[in-house]
Amino acid sequence: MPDITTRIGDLTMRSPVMLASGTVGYGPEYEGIIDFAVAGAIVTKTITVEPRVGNAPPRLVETPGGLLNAIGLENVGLTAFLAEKLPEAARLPVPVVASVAGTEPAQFEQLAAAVGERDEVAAIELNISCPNVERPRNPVWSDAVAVAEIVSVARAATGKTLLLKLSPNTSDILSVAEAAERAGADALTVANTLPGMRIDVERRRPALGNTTGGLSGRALMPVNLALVWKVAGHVSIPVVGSGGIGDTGDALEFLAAGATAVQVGTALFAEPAVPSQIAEGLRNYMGKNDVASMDELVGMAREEKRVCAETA
Amino acid sequence: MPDITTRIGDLTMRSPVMLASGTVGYGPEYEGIIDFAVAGAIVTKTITVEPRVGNAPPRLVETPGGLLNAIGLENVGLTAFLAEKLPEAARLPVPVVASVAGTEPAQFEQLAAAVGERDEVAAIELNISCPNVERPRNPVWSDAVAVAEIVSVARAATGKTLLLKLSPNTSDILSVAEAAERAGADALTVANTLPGMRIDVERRRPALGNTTGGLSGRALMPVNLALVWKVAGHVSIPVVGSGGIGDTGDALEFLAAGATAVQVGTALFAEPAVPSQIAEGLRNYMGKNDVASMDELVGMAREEKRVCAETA
Amino acid sequence: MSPTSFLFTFESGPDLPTPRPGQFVNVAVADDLTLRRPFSVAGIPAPGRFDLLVEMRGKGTRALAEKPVGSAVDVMGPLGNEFTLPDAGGVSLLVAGGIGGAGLRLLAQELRRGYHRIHALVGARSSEGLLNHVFPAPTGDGEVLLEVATDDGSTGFHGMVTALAEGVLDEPDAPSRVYCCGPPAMIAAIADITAKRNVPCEALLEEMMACGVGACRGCVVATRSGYKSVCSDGPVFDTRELVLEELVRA
Amino acid sequence: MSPTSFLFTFESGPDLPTPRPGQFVNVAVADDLTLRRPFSVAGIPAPGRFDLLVEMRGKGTRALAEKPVGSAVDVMGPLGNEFTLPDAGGVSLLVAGGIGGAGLRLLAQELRRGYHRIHALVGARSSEGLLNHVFPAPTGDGEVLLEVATDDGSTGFHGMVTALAEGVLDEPDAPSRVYCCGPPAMIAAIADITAKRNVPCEALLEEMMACGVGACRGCVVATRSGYKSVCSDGPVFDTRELVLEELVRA
Ligand SMILES: Cc1cc2nc3c(=O)[nH]c(=O)nc-3n(C[C@H](O)[C@H](O)[C@H](O)COP(=O)(O)OP(=O)(O)OC[C@H]3O[C@@H](n4cnc5c(N)ncnc54)[C@H](O)[C@@H]3O)c2cc1C
Ligand SMILES: Cc1cc2nc3c(=O)[nH]c(=O)nc-3n(C[C@H](O)[C@H](O)[C@H](O)COP(=O)(O)OP(=O)(O)OC[C@H]3O[C@@H](n4cnc5c(N)ncnc54)[C@H](O)[C@@H]3O)c2cc1C
Ligand SMILES: Cc1cc2nc3c(=O)[nH]c(=O)nc-3n(C[C@H](O)[C@H](O)[C@H](O)COP(=O)(O)O)c2cc1C
Ligand SMILES: Cc1cc2nc3c(=O)[nH]c(=O)nc-3n(C[C@H](O)[C@H](O)[C@H](O)COP(=O)(O)O)c2cc1C
Ligand code: FES
Ligand code: FES
Repeated sequence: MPDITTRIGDLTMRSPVMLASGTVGYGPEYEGIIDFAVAGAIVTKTITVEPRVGNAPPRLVETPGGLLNAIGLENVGLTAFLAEKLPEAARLPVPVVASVAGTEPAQFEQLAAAVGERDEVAAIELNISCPNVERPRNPVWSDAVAVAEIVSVARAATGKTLLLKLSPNTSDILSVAEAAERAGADALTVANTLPGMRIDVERRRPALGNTTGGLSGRALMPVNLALVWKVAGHVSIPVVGSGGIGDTGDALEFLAAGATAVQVGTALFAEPAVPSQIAEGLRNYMGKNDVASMDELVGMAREEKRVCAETA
Repeated sequence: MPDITTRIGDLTMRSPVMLASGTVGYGPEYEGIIDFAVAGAIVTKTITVEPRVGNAPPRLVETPGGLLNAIGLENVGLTAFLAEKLPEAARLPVPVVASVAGTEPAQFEQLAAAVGERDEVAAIELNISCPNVERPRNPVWSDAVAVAEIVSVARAATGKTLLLKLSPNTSDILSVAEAAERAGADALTVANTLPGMRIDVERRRPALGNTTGGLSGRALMPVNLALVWKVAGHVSIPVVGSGGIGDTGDALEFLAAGATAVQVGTALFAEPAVPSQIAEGLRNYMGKNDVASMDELVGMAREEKRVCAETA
Repeated sequence: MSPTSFLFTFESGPDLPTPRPGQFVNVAVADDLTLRRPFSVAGIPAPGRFDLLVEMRGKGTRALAEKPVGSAVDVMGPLGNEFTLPDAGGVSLLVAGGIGGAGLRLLAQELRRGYHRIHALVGARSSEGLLNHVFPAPTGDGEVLLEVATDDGSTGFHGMVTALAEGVLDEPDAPSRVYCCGPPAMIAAIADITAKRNVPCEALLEEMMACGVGACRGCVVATRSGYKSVCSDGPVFDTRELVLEELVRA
Repeated sequence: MSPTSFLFTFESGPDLPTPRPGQFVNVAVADDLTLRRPFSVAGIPAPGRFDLLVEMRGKGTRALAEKPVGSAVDVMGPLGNEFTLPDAGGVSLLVAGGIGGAGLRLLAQELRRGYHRIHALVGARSSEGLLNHVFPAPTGDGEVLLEVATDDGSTGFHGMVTALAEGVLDEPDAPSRVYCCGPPAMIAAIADITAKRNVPCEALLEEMMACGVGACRGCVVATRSGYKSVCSDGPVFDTRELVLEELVRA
């Protein structure tokens, strides 16, 4: 059976299929529903230093092929995360990646240090790209200097594997990616949701309590795939694809574009079996197409790789 | 019957439903299929100074809820446009907005002057936001100074109503919008397509000949709607909504967000009757909901307007 | 059931635990929709089966209505908490607005199974929307009472079902507890009416849902102890816990 | 027609002009797909009716196959140019690869209506994919000839249909014109074979389409006079006009 073990820094995963932050809570909410044992890792809901109550409802509205959410990083805060949620998540048969967000670099430092100390944490994802909170938001997420500072202080605070989650809402993702790599990020998650909105025409007001939300789901897929393609061609650290991945075909597109792993989020809501289906589907694909390893699969649609394969 | 006449500068339209550039060619291709008489205006395929052959095929690939195109501004060039295409378009019972794109400001000036001279042209749309050509592309479309220069020279070259078509692929659309307004744009079209891609896993390469394309269709709708909401709250010139508009409900959302008119593009491919359906649908909506005028409709979901309505 | 609502019966097979009154299922209604759609379990006609009573509102409910009889439908559940059943005697007042009857139907059946006295008030805009016939039929002995109200007066009481409720609660031998389901404004009014009279009241709330299991925090309502998720903390809430202004505003 | 292809017959009503061989219709196959799907008109069983012969490839063709008999389907067309029918005698060679038979079926019928001699070569990967039975049955008198080839040799000639074509064109009394439809590599090979022998050849090409009427420039192929649109300049092209390397590469 083809081996789909995937490594990102010190994070070793049974499969390249991770569960995206914010869509699986802290994990136990989906116990007995998602088969955690086939997933590469669970990325827990982004936590902040203080608990956050989140945005006023409605927080969700469907869009064609997608979903807008404006949760606003509702979370239990660092203390309760460390005391309650993390030990619970750690009981699940899957590595835990802790997602954190601060309003300024010092908070990222504090969060990285605090969660990085814990054995239950296999890696840390720095979330600078939630469109539903005031900070850090654009212009931070499109500012290479600001991003580099966040990564640097987090890097200094912990030896754990550090992922940085970028925003698709920037005109120049490459300079941000490059700055993050230089500042010490071990991997880049490409990418978070794109700002969007819907209007409730009957009630003559925005459909979401927060006016705008973040677009996720299949509608977003081609946008984030293009960003993965771009970023993976530019940095030498691993890229993790996120955005509308719903089946094996989608996952293959992201991996072929150069992503080392993928994250599944919105698709879980309709079908919690998607991670198992993709893990199984990847193995089948590799078997049928004589793809010997994940190394061969990752980036297989890129010119560099194709040329290598043809001249090999 | 409610009056849905719409004005943008000197452009007077029977309805706020325009036909988006690039999706209806120069017009005659759709004769007998689209009912031009109900549309507000047709925006002809973007022309450039020299003819362009466009990108290598494949140029189209579907995405969930959307479409990627990488036509690459294939067009007949200024001379043939003026000599052949424009007179043909002018035979249709609908005002013609000529879309133009240059590789640098001087070309925009030349194009605006040349098409602006022609009586058949009711208005001009400056396209700075096609993701499928080398220039002008990002960083130009997210650079307020560069955009202002393009608008200024075009403004100086013609007295015709000038629309500027913005890109959704920018982290700071407001400064671009503001600069365009100050430089003399009469209206802003918000917005063009978003860069995206798909991969042909079987053939292990990008699905499009040009690698990436522009995402259009319903998948894009919430993203561009959020931009219309933002821009319409920031500038005082009219905003024209574009992006995934496929039915009356979508059009109402854009108008309620503050767009003075909307453009229908991709939806025409599946249903050429969409412009008639929307024009009819808007009249019905206004009749049923006692909306007396387009003035009342436009921006009806905005706080400013709601407060006015409630205190009136 | 009405021109715009349908009763579906599902074979769930032995794997699905028996749903309790107030619980819901999250249904994958169509491939091209991002989210499942939540529906209250509106009856258990036989072991291993359950009813849904669905009003056509948009794409998802239309897709469900168009499915041929016998289709396999992917259902998650039963999910959520349940109504608190009375442990003593007295009358239970059930107040249903519009499709809200769906959320109270299994409760009514369960209360009758326990020989509790019930008084159902069923409201709708006009007679076509009335779902009174989904409730147990009134009995001559006063064990089951049923009244209807329509906004347009086309059947029953001419006015809001909340006005009926107020009347019933002011009668001697008034109900000792209230259960309600319907539009937010109705729930807020019933919450207010019952709070003033100090009658315990539970409401079944509706919100857009993504995960359905408490993970995404997408389906929250404002309560006195902060935002609670309708899918996992609810959908049944003690109305005294709810922040009514926010309920109506959202 | 084969395990993965279906023949549909549509009632078009009197409004649709009678399609000519080579023309196609653009079909709205499913609400959740952005684009229509183009299919060659594969037969005219009676006035006001037409056939499509569709191979299941992806979402759209699957949606079409799942439509209940009698469904109303929104169709634009007939669109595109047509095959040039022979004005003189001689044999017409039809070369169909896989579902390419769909694009040549109406042509074959039309040629027979004009009493032209035809020789059809039908290829597929293996016997299940063969669409030879959609062509006029071979006649004993040599007016209609039909040969099949499969890549795996499961039926007929073991090898490519292009090899068969080469043989036929080298025989005495060789066909005086060729029509082909199938995968790009097959078309390129036939183009090459016919060019070398100076036999006129037309190919029906397939490309993703958006507008279907020449407006969007989405469906282009490279020709010696630049990119041409398959929907309005084609779908039938003189193979000498095509830039074969680009055809195969795209
Ligand atoms: C716990 C719970 C129990 C429910 N029980 C029933 C029931 O028994 N019978 C029934 O007919 N309906 C019930 N609903 C409501 C039902 O979920 C919605 O009507 C359905 O999701 C609408 O889907 P749609 O695709 O048809 O509408 P859409 O096209 O998605 O939307 C149409 C309209 O319905 C509103 N809407 C959409 N989803 C919801 C939702 N989840 N809750 C409230 N409003 C929504 C939208 O805001 C919009 O105005 C319940 C909802 C919840 C949360
Ligand atoms: C002029 C013309 C005539 C055609 N005639 C027939 C016919 O008679 N019978 C028939 O079965 N098919 C015909 N096709 C091809 C048919 O249009 C495609 O098979 C169909 O669009 C696939 O739709 P889908 O949603 O099932 O596939 P998708 O899910 O969209 O794609 C599945 C695969 O099919 C390819 N594909 C998609 N659309 C096209 C297209 N328009 N042309 C070529 N490949 C495509 C994609 O690249 C992809 O690899 C014709 C195409 C053209 C342009
Ligand atoms: C309801 C919801 C909540 C989310 N919360 C977070 C979050 O807390 N932190 C984060 O980094 N991303 C969050 N995301 C973004 C997802 O992790 C993911 O990057 C994005 O949704 C795109 O992927 P998808 O289309 O597979 O969902 C959230 C997404 C959704 C839908
Ligand atoms: C095939 C195609 C070609 C296009 N060509 C142009 C163009 O030449 N100039 C331009 O300004 N926009 C062009 N666009 C963008 C559309 O005008 C429109 O702004 C965009 O597609 C979003 O709207 P829609 O979702 O309604 O199509 C094109 C879009 C498509 C799909
Ligand atoms: S729907 Fe996710 S928390 Fe309720
Ligand atoms: S499909 Fe639009 S030009 Fe052919």
